[in-house]
Amino acid sequence: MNHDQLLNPKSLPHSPEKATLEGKNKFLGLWFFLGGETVLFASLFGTFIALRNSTAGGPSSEELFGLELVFIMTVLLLTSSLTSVYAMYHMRNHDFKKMQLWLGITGLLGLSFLGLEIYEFTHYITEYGFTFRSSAFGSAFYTLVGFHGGHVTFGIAWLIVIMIRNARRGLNLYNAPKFNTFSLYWHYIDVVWVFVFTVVYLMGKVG
Amino acid sequence: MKGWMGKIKALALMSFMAVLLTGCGKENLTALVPKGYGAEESMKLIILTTVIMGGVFLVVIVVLAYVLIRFRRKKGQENYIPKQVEGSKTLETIWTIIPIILVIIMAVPTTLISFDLADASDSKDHINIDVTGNQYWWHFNYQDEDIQTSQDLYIPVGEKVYLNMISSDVIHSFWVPSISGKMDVNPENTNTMYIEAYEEGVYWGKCAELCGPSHSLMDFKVIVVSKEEYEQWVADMKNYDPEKDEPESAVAKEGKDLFEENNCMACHAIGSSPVEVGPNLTNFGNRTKIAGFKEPTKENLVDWLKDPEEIKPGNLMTGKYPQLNDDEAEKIAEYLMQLKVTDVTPESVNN
Amino acid sequence: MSIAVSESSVKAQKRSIGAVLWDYLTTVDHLKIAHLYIFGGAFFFILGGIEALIIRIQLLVPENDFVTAGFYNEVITMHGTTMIFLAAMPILLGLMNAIMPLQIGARDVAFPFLNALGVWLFILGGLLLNLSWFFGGAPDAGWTAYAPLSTTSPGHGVDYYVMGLQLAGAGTLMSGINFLVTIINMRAPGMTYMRMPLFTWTTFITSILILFAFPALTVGLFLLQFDRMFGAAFFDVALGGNTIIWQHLFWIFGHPEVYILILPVFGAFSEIFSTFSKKRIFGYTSMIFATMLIAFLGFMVWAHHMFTVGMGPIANTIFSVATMAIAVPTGIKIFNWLATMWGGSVKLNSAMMWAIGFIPSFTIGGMTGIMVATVAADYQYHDTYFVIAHFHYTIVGGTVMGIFAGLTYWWPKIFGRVLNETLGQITFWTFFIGFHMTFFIQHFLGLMGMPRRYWVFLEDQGLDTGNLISSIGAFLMAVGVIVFIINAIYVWLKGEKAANDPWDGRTLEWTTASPPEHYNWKQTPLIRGLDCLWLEKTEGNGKMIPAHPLKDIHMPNGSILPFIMSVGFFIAGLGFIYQTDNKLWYIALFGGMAISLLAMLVRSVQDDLGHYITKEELKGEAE
Amino acid sequence: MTENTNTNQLTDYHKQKNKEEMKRNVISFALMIVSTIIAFAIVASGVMDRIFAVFLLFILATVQVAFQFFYFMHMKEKGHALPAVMIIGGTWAAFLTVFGLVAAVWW
Repeated sequence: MNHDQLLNPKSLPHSPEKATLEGKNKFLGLWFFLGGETVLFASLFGTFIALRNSTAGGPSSEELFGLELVFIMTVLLLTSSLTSVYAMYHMRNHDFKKMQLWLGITGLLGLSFLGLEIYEFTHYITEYGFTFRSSAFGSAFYTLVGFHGGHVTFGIAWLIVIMIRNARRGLNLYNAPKFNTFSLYWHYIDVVWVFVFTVVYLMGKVG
Repeated sequence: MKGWMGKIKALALMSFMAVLLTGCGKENLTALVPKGYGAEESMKLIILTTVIMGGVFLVVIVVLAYVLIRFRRKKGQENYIPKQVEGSKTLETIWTIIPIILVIIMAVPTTLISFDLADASDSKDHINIDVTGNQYWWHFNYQDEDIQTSQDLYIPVGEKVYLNMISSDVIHSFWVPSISGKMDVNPENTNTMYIEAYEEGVYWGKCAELCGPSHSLMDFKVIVVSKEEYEQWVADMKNYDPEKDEPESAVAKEGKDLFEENNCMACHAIGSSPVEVGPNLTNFGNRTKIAGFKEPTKENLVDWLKDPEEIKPGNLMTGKYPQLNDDEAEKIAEYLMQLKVTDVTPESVNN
Repeated sequence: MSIAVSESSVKAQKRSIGAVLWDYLTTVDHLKIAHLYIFGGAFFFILGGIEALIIRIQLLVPENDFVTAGFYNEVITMHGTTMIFLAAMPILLGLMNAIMPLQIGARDVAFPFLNALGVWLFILGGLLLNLSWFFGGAPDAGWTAYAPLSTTSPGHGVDYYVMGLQLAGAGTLMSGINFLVTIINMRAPGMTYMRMPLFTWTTFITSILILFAFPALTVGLFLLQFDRMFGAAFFDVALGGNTIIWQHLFWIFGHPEVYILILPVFGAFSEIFSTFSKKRIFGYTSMIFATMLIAFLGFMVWAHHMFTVGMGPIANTIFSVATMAIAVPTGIKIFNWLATMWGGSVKLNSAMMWAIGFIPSFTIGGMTGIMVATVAADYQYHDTYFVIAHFHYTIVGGTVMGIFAGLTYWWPKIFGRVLNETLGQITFWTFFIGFHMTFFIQHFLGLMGMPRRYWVFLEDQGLDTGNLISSIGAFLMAVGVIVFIINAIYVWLKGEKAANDPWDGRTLEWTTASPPEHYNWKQTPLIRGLDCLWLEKTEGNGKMIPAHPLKDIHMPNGSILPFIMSVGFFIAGLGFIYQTDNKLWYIALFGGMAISLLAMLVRSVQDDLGHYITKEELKGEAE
Repeated sequence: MTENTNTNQLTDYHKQKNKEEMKRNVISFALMIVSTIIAFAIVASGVMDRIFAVFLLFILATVQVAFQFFYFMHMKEKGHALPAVMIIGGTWAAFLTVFGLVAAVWW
């Protein structure tokens, strides 16, 4: 198969994201990366759990966290996971325009999640004087949640790049794996968030 | 278990003798000549594992030597093609099962001894001493007696002594090889261990966790005395009143004045004082070493006072007081060297 | 064939230095990347060796003042860090990169671009770490960098440690994923998992270890970085921090790390024993099973480095017994190797000598490993020269000897020359004797009361003779290494071209040219069994059967972007280190990041479809 | 290197399958939202005993994550054996890590 077939296939196979060796490699490589990320986040979660009561006289999680905001953030991120599933659904049906549309929605949901998270952080800093340097708990909280936020930020940047780049090219065998890896990554961010809201916020409230 | 333990003990004794003859380090420092409970328990395991592992090693070496002699490619055999053996279930099972058995043999006493050494249930009935690790010296606070010492830890022979250890800065590790294994001295939690010495004597202790430039100079002593001597030492230390103690010689008196003028008291206490910034100097004249490792001579003390950085790099005393000239240092040294509170001294222990 | 090879090498020799340099800067070829790993690793190995000699000179006599206390701590820290992260691991990654694709019949690795990025991150990370020598002092908190000594260490030494390892570690993680995907997706037709050579198997399992171990180090380094550079309080006890977290994170990474170092050489030794005994490996399946078991157990024993921390007897004994269990699969391996030689036709050349020397050396290392795993006995061993002796017996007696063995064995495949046998034997004997002289006596020094990381030992403590012997041994080892370097240069200048299969090999890599063309094979071979080349030699005509007719070969394009990205991160690293002194350094921080991100953007926007080597070109080069 | 190993064209059969799949995904999304609501409700109401609440929260989180992996990320489908092995391996390493760090503050 030559380049022309990759970029301008006369007809796409039904799973364009895994039709080429590159596609398969990317698919597997990303899954393995996520396996490694699991340990990365576990280390952060472990550190957080070990230090969650080390407030050194500063504000504790029970005083700080409000559930409403976190709930809205959770719903936003969960929904964005569903919309990226829709995007992949349309990719498998070779409907590029609809895929782009749903990816766009995913990005917007991600952005609003990020906006709320930034609001949350500034709120803690201005209202409670609770910063990264306040206590070991503060360091652990901002590091864990911030690492997740960083992953969201990177995901959004990635999404924007592949959307703009491929806007005029349409779907082909060269870029289908890229969309697919993005969507897997995005789901994984959601998985991490499930544990963030459980361990940090809900358990923080329960005590 | 008793049966083979007895054999092990006999073996241990034999290997002891062998090691002693060939020289196994300095007595009262080396872990190979245990003189305390912890060290002895560790030694049992050391001998057990060495014997088992030595056996395994012997098997490997014998097989390897046989293979090399018997199956070495000789001239004229260049084209010989050996039989391509895939493996052997029986053999592979054998060398899976035997190691498992060996591991179990070692795991059982390991578990028993480590639980035994960590058992602190009777700490209330024994002497408790707070140990604080500092860069680069040790502080000992006798909980019930209101006595503090630095660098020299006096304990009675044949008695369990509990050490509650915490660090004031970085992680250190408390190790008196001849008496007991080591335990880390962490800044955030108190670690407890007990030591028990079998023989009177002055034992060498070391810091075993990298703690900065002078890590290798953070030595201390455990001075094991008879019970009567210990009681006398405690009494002498308790009854000492620094207010009433005036140096006899004129030089020492001047030294005392200089000691006060230079504000040494800001860090160093003479007499009981639970607050520690620098080492407690109450019984300084009887210290086994200066700065933990220098012979206790006046010259060494003068050198130390004039430039501690030269002797113990990175120590916290450097720069905390005005530069002393020879004369001043001599006088302070004279004063400090005569601070002898008790007749129970490291020298008296050895007699 | 041979004519074609020499022609192309004549062409290669005629190229200017600039062209060669550009070629290596932009290469994505697995063999050239292997060259970079090996040369980079060798450079740092020499550096680490010099540091080792400084240590041994300082400890030649009691109360020596060859170096100052502060400098000594920098030297021991850098010796450990350099040897583990910048010498042993990169050389192993180099061997894997060179050999693993050849053993499975792949033309390259799955992600050639990432492969190049990995090697440049390692090289620039290593350089960043060593820059500290010239700018205010190297890290001095030990290679384990225990907090709070590391968080309170003055100057920028530990900052360099953090940033340097962060870069090199990221590169290693990429290689791990890369090798995994390569082995899974790119095996030649017929190369089933149970036909893969053991070196490929150990590469596979090592990569899994890398994948799961390195993230813990990444997080640990981030925490250290945040504490040191941005005022976080993870290890600040006054603000509720806990220093034991660092120890856990470090050893959750650190213990698998020692298996990352040893498993690949287990694979290499398996190949060597098999080839030079002219026998297939004894118990192939149990070797794989044992490797997996070692890797699995390796994750559950990290706390045996922390027996004296005060975790309590329950945790201590669990970790103690789990550690002892590792002796079982390791024992299986040792005896399988012995059984492989048993009944074989054992040829004692220098590659095989390393393998044979490895068996007693590593067995001692394993024995002492069991001894230090015995928790109450470890209260005596811990942090003494006994432990130093133990892990040098495993890392030098295992990994370094394995590296020498693997390099000697695969040198013809990687560099196209066979190493000189006489010089090889001299290297082996000087190194082997020097090694045992240096480290055997240290077991006793440790028990006689010499803790590790001691700048001086005092007079009259019974430690003089042992230390003297140890220091003399270190110099013998240095002689061995120098002879090896002379050997490498000598054969490069004077040596003859190596044949495709100089050792009468058994596995696929010996069917290609030495060194192979960048596409490795004109036609992908068809694999018919374990030890596929041996199979064709004994049951076929000695050549691999092609899996398909001659057709165009698709190869990836070279790119300068990996290098630019790494440079960007390097600059950002400097920015991180110095922004605590002067806010202007934020320019470097953000500038460097911008360079890297821009390079990433370019990479993701451009269509990089690779190029084709046409049938006609291949025919032109053929026969 | 690049080879089209999958010549299957998109057919109505595949379209139908995709549609069914999507339906299942929507259902699993609904279940995820429900379990999220339950989790928040448990905490907001504060009626439950602490230990029990934490236990339940973890069950709910695990269920949600399972939905993400198996449905959204297609881990239930064929050809996902290796990803599954890696994620399980990662989870095991992750469990050990968290366990170690949590134990660090318990002694």
